[in-house]
Amino acid sequence: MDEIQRKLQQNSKATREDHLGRTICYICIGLIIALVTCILYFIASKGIATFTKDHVNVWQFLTTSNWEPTSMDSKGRPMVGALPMIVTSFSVTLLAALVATPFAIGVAIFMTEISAKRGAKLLQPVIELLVGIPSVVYGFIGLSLIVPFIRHIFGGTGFGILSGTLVLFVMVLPTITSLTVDSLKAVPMHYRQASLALGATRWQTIYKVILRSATPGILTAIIFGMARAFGEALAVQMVIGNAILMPKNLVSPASTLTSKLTTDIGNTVMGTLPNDALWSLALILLLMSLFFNMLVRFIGKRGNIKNAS
Amino acid sequence: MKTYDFNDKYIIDLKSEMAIETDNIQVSYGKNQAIFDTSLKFPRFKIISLIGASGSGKSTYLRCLNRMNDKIATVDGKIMYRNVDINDPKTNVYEVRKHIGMVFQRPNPFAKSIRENILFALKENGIHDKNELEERLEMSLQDAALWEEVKDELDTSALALSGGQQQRLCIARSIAMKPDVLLLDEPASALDPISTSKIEDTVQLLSKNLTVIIVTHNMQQASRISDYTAFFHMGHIIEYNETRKIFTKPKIKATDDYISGDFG
Amino acid sequence: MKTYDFNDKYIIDLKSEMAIETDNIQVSYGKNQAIFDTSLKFPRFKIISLIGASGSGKSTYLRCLNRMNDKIATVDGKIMYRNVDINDPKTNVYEVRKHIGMVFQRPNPFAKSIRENILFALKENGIHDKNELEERLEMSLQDAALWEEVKDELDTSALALSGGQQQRLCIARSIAMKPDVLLLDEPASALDPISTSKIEDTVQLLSKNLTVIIVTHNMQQASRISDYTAFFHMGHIIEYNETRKIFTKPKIKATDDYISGDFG
Amino acid sequence: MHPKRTDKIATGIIYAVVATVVAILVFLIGYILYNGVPDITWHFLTSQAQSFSAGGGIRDQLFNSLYLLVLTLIISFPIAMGAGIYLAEYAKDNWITDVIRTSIEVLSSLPSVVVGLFGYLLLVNQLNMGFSILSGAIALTFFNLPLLTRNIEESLNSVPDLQKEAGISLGLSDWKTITKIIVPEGLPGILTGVILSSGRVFGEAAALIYTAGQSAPSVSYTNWNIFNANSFLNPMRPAETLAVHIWKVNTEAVTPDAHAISSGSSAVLIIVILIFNLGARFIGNHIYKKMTAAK
Amino acid sequence: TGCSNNSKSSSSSSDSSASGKITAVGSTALQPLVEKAASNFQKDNSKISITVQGGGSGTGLSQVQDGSVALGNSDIFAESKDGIDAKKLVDHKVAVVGMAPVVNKETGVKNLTMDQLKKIFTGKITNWKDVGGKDQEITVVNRAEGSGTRATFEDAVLGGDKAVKSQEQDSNGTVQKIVESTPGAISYLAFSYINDKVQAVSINDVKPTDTNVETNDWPIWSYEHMYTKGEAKDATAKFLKYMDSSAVQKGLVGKMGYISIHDMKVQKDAKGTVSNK
Ligand SMILES: Nc1ncnc2c1ncn2[C@@H]1O[C@H](COP(=O)(O)OP(=O)(O)OP(=O)(O)O)[C@@H](O)[C@H]1O
Ligand SMILES: Nc1ncnc2c1ncn2[C@@H]1O[C@H](COP(=O)(O)OP(=O)(O)OP(=O)(O)O)[C@@H](O)[C@H]1O
Ligand SMILES: [Mg+2]
Ligand SMILES: [Mg+2]
Ligand SMILES: O=P([O-])([O-])[O-]
Repeated sequence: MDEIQRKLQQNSKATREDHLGRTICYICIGLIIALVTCILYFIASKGIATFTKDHVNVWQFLTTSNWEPTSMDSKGRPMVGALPMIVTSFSVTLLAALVATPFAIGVAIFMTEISAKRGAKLLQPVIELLVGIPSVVYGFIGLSLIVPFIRHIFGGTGFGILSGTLVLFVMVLPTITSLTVDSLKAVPMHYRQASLALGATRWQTIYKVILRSATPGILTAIIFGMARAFGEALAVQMVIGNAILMPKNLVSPASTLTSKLTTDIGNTVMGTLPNDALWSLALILLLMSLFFNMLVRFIGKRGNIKNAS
Repeated sequence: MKTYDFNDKYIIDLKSEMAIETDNIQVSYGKNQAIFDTSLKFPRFKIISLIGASGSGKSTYLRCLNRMNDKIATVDGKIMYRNVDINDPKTNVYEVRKHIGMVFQRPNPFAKSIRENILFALKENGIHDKNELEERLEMSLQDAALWEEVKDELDTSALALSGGQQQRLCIARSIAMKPDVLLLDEPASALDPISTSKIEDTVQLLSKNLTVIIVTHNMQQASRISDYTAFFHMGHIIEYNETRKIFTKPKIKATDDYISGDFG
Repeated sequence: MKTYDFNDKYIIDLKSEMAIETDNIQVSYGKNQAIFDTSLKFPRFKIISLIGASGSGKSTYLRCLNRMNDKIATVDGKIMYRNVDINDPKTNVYEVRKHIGMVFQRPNPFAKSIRENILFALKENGIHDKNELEERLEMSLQDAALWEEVKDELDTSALALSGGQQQRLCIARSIAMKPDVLLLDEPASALDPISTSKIEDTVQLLSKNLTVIIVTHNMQQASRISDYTAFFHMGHIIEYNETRKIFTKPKIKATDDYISGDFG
Repeated sequence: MHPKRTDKIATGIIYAVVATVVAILVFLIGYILYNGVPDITWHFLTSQAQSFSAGGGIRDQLFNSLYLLVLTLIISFPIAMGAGIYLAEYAKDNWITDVIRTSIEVLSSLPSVVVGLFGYLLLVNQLNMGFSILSGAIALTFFNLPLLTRNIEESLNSVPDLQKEAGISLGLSDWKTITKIIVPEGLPGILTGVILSSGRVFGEAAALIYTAGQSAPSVSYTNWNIFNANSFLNPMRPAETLAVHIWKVNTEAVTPDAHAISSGSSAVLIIVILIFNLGARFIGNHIYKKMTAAK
Repeated sequence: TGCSNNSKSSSSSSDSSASGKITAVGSTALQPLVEKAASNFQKDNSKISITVQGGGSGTGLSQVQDGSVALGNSDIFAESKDGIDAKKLVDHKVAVVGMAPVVNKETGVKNLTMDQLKKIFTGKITNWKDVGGKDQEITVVNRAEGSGTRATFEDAVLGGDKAVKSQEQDSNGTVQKIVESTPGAISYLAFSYINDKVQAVSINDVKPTDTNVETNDWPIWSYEHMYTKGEAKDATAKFLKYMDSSAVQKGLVGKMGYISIHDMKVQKDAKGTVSNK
């Protein structure tokens, strides 16, 4: 057997390198999965205690609006109704996404279609800086500018869903924008060429060809923006008013899941109902972020099918 | 690389009716000039090939003719189409592109059905009459020699077609707009010989009704299908003549070298 | 499309020393079989062309020969190289690829300097002797007919080269490994005629020291440079013979039709 | 000329939208800098914080933020790199990969309070790491991992497959090809990801309040023994970061010059992020050019 | 384990030789005082390192009960917190803090009767004109449920009734800011957080001053507790002793807006019963 034949049938340095590399990657991915499992387990087990240990009815938890974990109702059951927080969380999230989306799409179109070179160069750092501004700072700017502004215009205290929406609008703008930019960039260059060569105007090209084929990507961007809004705590907490009341309008104090959580967690004792009930709120947040992700996957799959058929 | 004198050029003097002509076109990408002083006339209902080495400026020149270079390059000079200088910034470029269609090197159908690929631009241009649309659909696919192959699956995705079919679809999409001039930039270079020869047939058929200007690397192709051939070298037009003459008796040394493969 | 009987095939019986041979190769992408039962022998120090319509499986077959289809497709059958079945999962694929190099349709130099493009893999394979490296660098660039053009700018980025130069660099990179067999998948299809003819010259030069298997769409190219030609059709090998014979007197109707452009 | 007019109007609207967004940012940054820059003095940057008297600085908080960032990157970057390579190069298209991707996405969209509380529960209490920089860095790793992983995966995917084929066809192992050819080419993209996630680490407060804590015990900047409780490098000490500091001085308005401190700190934060941004870009380009011999 | 309470003390009783690591967690109201005292203390006891954290009274109590920290800071008696077994904990009162209602300056109200105050916080009075102020709606701002400040205030004012549902804030600073800027706002703050940007309100014409607290004429006040699990030992004991020393009680406590326990003329037990000392 000659040298080459032997080498062909033996493992070499390259084989070992590959094994090592693969192992490293598997370990890393394993770590991430372990982390996620761990976080899911911890929060789920804590969050479920309200229902298993303290015997709160899940349905009641989700649909009633009285949150007084320290007192009992007439039947001797603790009163933990998270409905106002759930409603408020959804309201600010949806509204913020609603306001931010047109802006995000506009900016993204500008960056990819209208002024791809200079526009992108100017706006990329703008977006990165918006991401970089800490949420506490957003919160305080909200508290010292937006709340008085809203109070001035609408009366009342100025705290409420509207202020929360405005703060979140700025906070989710970069998320939605940069993901939208990605999805617009992913539309093959030749679609634009083809459309322009047919005599379509730029706007026709953008509206009928580019936005159409980027729709799944844009929806994904919006959902990720909503996930971000849903989970934002400190900034919202500063401007939302933190009153556990069903929101009557956009300018009355209300409370989101996150704001309730941050406000109260330090004042409760681990293992007692008031504390468990807060963990249940955290569990809702967790489930919602799972839900948002499922939604994105679903849209991604649908988008693929649509493009392929 | 051999060097040639760019002044040593030959441009045939044509007398017939012209579809489009360029007058002293200069194109620059930023500071780099890609096309120098190019004046060519393209007779109606003929097929004209543009040949030349890679980077010689064929695509750049071709893309000027329907203003696809807008925003990418600066184009100076006049481009006369129906007595209008379509290189004038005031000219409506969208109209220009409707009359002067273009097909690219790589097939680029939209991710829509075959039908929608053809009808999309028509509808956008305000044609909504069902009959007219159907007619145009069939006519253009017929002309692009694609009708027989796809007539039963007009509503499936265009992306499911083979490369050659996609390219013919792109041609059909262009001719559905009833252009006067069709610009083709190496339309067959990504295709196999069979698809290529189908495209060549299509092009020859089309030239009954419109003028075709085609960029190609394939000398055989140029000599097979075109009436006139223009040879580009480093941004300069070196020779423009009847195809037969270019390939048998080129007047300029550079052309001769290029065609005989003794170039560069 | 005309249909042909896949059993109607002709495969030349070769007696000389073989560089590599395949025995009943079958390739499937998932459920789609792309290559059926293909047995071919490639004689040493010869140039063999693979021709056939788009999608006929030329690339798929070629990529089996140095296991580039691993993880993409399932390949059954034997591929004998130096009496070893290199399609055996136990064979060290990295070694295989050192001996059987490959160059792709689109030039793919690394985003490194010209020098590093050539030397990178050598160094990784444990060659650290300065002189040896320099020697291989020059030798391979010489053999790829690129040395004269780049010798003064070995440390500039390979990406700054023209397409044709990049492709020759990729060939140089492969032959620097001193392979036994070189696989080329349409190495010139993205290039202009001048670059193409340079590549053809290079290939002919190389065949003094190694075996070249080249996929091409260009019939002229196949007939110009190769000693043997194999014609593929829909995943089947239809005819394998001396190039001269294939192009003058094909034994099978399908081959004849394809070569004369009367196919499909 | 109808489509042409629509085109004009649409373009006008887009310009207006972009102008609004830019105006918002300019206003925000302007507001923060205008209010904060006058408060930034050398003394402010180099002295300790005070809780009851005016004139406190942010030395420790600034250092803590940077140190936390470095620790977070040290922990999260290698893991993200491995995971990113896995997803870009090894992952098959099957349900396991789907699960992995979903896990990463879930991690990335977890609310920061939830991560903070989880860190508090697991790291601070269960694992007895206490309020410490390390707890904070691990908690922040949770945010950083998905961002970095996704970014690395994208950067690697954006390197054409041709490059991988080139490497493999030369008999190099997949791993060599990835680490020596694909990763260097994806480097600019990877760096951008690191910058963006660093911005988030810098600004994060909610998750840190419960993990790295909200106190900045005085440390010695001359003690290089990282195991010494007094050392500035000790990862087991609690560490209030700049963002947490802003939050604290504002919520606990016992410091007379709370407003000045928080404006100053906000401005410092933004400026640091800016510097980091530009610096990383510069370095990234430099490295890229060096590696690819581009000019 | 990083920062638990395993304080190792050397056999010597010399002042500077005790060593160890102490972590104090809990009440945000007490945090600044303990932080400051700790840093002064460490100047003389360089071997003891003290870490002070906020987190809230609830956190302080539960962590000291778990044994994960040495000291749990709280504004309220351990007895009054659900889930805490007060018998296991030892109380160290380190200061007293008074709390007062505060209102936005524009309301025009400087004094309220206890009954009016109760009606405002239970939502029965909703306009300032009913208590002699401007015609303006009242905005009640509460501290978070479970906060020590809120518990103390409600004990003294509401007499068991439920507070109206309204805004809740978890920190004194935010409350201060909101009352300052929101027209018609009312809340309550510890004396140490009251400044001239908000109007502190007298109750039944008694002014919210330290002297009135010392005699219980001002009824809204509470102790600041530092709890240990079992008797304090070693470094912890030493630090607690320092907290009780005159350096702290006579200096720091007053300077930071608290009242020294030694100055109190009365005392309060866990049930809220006040008696003379
Ligand atoms: N978008 C662009 N930006 C800058 N320079 C360009 C651009 N497109 C082409 N060029 C340059 O202009 C010159 C002419 O290029 P062009 O693409 O017109 O050549 P070509 O003859 O079509 O070549 P090929 O046969 O390779 O398609 C070249 O030097 C090229 O580098
Ligand atoms: N990666 C892949 N996954 C699935 N199917 C593939 C893949 N690559 C090729 N095929 C299929 O295998 C068949 C043979 O393709 P192959 O690329 O080998 O043809 P070819 O002769 O090289 O064509 P061309 O001349 O266009 O390069 C085709 O039907 C093709 O669709
Ligand atoms: Mg071109
Ligand atoms: Mg192929
Ligand atoms: O001091 P508290 O934060 O518990 O009110």
